[in-house]
Amino acid sequence: MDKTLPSLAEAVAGIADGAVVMIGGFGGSGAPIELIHALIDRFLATGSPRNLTVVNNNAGNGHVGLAALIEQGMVAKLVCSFPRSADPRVFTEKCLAGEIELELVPQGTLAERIRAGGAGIPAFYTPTSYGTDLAKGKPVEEFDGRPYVRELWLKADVALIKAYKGDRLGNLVFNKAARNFNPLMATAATTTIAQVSEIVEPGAIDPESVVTPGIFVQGVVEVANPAQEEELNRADAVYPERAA
Amino acid sequence: MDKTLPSLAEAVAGIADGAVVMIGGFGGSGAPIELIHALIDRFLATGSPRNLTVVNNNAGNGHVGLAALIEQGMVAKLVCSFPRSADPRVFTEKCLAGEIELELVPQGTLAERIRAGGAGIPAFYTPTSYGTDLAKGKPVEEFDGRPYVRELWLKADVALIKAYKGDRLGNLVFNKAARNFNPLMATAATTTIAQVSEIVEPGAIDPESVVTPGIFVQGVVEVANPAQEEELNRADAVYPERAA
Amino acid sequence: MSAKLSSTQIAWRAAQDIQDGAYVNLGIGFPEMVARFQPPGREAIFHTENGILGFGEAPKPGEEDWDLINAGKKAVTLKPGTAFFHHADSFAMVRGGHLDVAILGAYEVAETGDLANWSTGPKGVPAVGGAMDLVHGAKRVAVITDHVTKDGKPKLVKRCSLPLTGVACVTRVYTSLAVIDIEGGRFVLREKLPSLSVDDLQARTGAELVVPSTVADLVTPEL
Amino acid sequence: MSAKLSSTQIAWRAAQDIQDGAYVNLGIGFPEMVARFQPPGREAIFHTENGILGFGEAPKPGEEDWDLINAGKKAVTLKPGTAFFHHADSFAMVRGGHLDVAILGAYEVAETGDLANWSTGPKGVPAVGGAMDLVHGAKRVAVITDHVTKDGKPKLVKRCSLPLTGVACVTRVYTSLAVIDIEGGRFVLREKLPSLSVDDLQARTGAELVVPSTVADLVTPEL
Repeated sequence: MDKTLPSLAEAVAGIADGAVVMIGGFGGSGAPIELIHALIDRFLATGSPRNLTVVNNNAGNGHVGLAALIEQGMVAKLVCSFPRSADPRVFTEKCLAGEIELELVPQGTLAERIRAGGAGIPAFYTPTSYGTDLAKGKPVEEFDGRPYVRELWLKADVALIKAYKGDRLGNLVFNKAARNFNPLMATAATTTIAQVSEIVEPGAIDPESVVTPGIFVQGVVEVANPAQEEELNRADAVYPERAA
Repeated sequence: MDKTLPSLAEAVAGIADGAVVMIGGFGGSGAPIELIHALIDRFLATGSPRNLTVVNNNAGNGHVGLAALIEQGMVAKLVCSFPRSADPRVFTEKCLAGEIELELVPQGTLAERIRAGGAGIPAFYTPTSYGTDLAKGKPVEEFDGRPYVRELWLKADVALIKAYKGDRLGNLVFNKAARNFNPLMATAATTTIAQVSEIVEPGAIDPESVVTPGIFVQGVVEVANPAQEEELNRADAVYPERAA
Repeated sequence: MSAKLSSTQIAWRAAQDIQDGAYVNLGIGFPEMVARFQPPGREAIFHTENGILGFGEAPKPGEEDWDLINAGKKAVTLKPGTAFFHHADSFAMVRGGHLDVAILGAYEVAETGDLANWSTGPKGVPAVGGAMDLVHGAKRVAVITDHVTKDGKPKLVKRCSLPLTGVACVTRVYTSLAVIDIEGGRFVLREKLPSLSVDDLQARTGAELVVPSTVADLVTPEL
Repeated sequence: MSAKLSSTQIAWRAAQDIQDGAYVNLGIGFPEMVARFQPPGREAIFHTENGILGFGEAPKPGEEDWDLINAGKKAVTLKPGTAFFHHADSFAMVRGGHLDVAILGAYEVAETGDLANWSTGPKGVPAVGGAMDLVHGAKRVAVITDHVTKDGKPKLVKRCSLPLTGVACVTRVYTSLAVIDIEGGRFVLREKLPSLSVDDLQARTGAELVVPSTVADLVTPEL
């Protein structure tokens, strides 16, 4: 069994128009910038994929990564908790212009809905958002005398995630707080593609320390020195680079 | 902050009559034998605690550990998935005699109910047990055209768990498949007591590899060479030892 | 007519359908035997619900590590690329549909795909373990079983008489006499022992067999 | 009468109530400042919802690791005994009631304990983050805030006019003028600036203050 993929282009080749795509990361930490940029390259070359529903905690920052994906007009709907950043203009303008739909989900509910999607739990109850605008239209029930809101699972066609090391079986470990949504999204997508800084031999990752077991991963592609969104933004980077 | 406890006796001193006690382990692997035996010692010395509700995957094996706890008559109710073992006679006899109540829960539902208890999720839906005797009386609802059963969270007053290493902040790692229910139970109890083979300094456990973060643990007690249930049973051990 | 596959041979037959790279859970007891017959060149990855993915064979006697066991509480060994995880993550793999195949034993299987394999009735102490999760967990849920009970009664039936493990969950049954798919609430015969007529097989089966124009021979392997 | 605590001083006051060994989540922005004022001899453990327990102070400029950030996306450092975990485990800590204290900012707090701190209305793009989880997550949910808005309007009100973050969730409010508990759906005054009369404080508060026989002086620390 070998889940390694030879290139970023091949890694994103199977994503269809209209797909639901989960993208890992919390702000820039754990964001699979190179996979996102490969998806943009494919779109610029072929016109596909478009009309995507993207699930991410945020809505991009500056003009790279998720913000660049949105800027290209590839995203029809965004499911997120916090569409703000140092420079959220790309999303903000499209959102206010009605060019992109926003489903705002409390962060813990977003995480739990994704976990539920991966764990075969179609619905669960949470105290979060009870009595607020974000609970409107959702069933409410009391347990042990407290009211709870029912939330539904969230699943995806594809998850694009970033890990630190991975083996050819798809076992993954992450780097510090870059873990965040990545392991959850890996469980909730039909196809999970992980970019990793280093592909290692099976057994090189201590089985006690595996965070994402290979069963949740369909493809692994090596990106040896991944870009960090914060550093790209400090350098005013734009993707794709624009002619001067 | 120092969560280390000086003795097993002190570790189990706070468990009250009628308490709900989660006990980690899957069969013998990960079973906190020494904590259970300390609880028996306290009962033999003081008559307390009794009338316990115990949550464990199994129902004990032979005459040590959980089986010994049951044999002493300390357990009024057992919540478990699989009350069978190489030698389940202690539980079987009490169960058939009506001296102990059994709540049988499918193993995955048991794990998820405990996780839900720890995660503040009072109820969730699962496909497991739909259409079977174990779903009787439980609400059923369809999601995406499939029927699911609603299950409730499971919480405890105390969790007695076994880990491999722990630090004074309560961070824990486990040994191989002895992990099983232990990390879940740690999250679902008001007070979690972990016996560990070795207490190490904070920082000695790689923060990437911590399985149970210290927030879920209230006490850590060192048991340097813990007994393994299978080996005790192969030696026909009985707890407490009986006069010849 | 008395020819039939042994348990070992049934396990061998079931193993032939497991693809390279498949994630597989084998129920405790008889189904564990399937792991011994992986066809050469194929590498399945075995999951055990107590928290291991990618374990290997049994250790030599005396070399057991009782913290390294399978769901049947038998000692196993590690292979490179193993991962450990807790019970909730383990059943997320099961319930979330991440396994390719689960292979279970059976008391009865109904033509509806219903399975009874956890309780023989109200006597004794009931025990369910992970069976009710596994029947909803895999993309393909298969059963391996003798075709009839020790008393010669059909185990493949119209409706289960014993307490159910799951509803409409089984998709293929490997028996001592045949390989049968469950499709649209019917038993569809795929393979049978060549020595056995369809009528004889039907006589040992508790619900109607749909017999397609092509029924392959069930191979009796030399093991 | 124009005397009031600065934001820094409010943060200092809130920090005095955090016990040794407490698990604490500080909301992004102003509440993050509370971490700077842990009383000597006390060691609180800080949780950030993006998956760190036990992080330390900000690194020196130029030494940031952008994979090691807090919920406000500011770089932090590690302390011995840190643990990393994913977002579902992180919010299990929050929602499961494992935090001792959460300290949040506010637009409005009602005498009922309702909090509004995520949306100023239908204009612009809404963003909620983890606020709605945190208000249900901790054994004690406290707010730090100026006592009135920039326009001088009360932020402590009878009923919130802005979209709610949570219902009946806040138990204590640290303001620039007072410390107020919420008990039984009432604002109960615990401390106030000595220079301020109860009537003056009431005039700046949008709901009735219950005034017990003992009201302590709110200390103005020199920082």
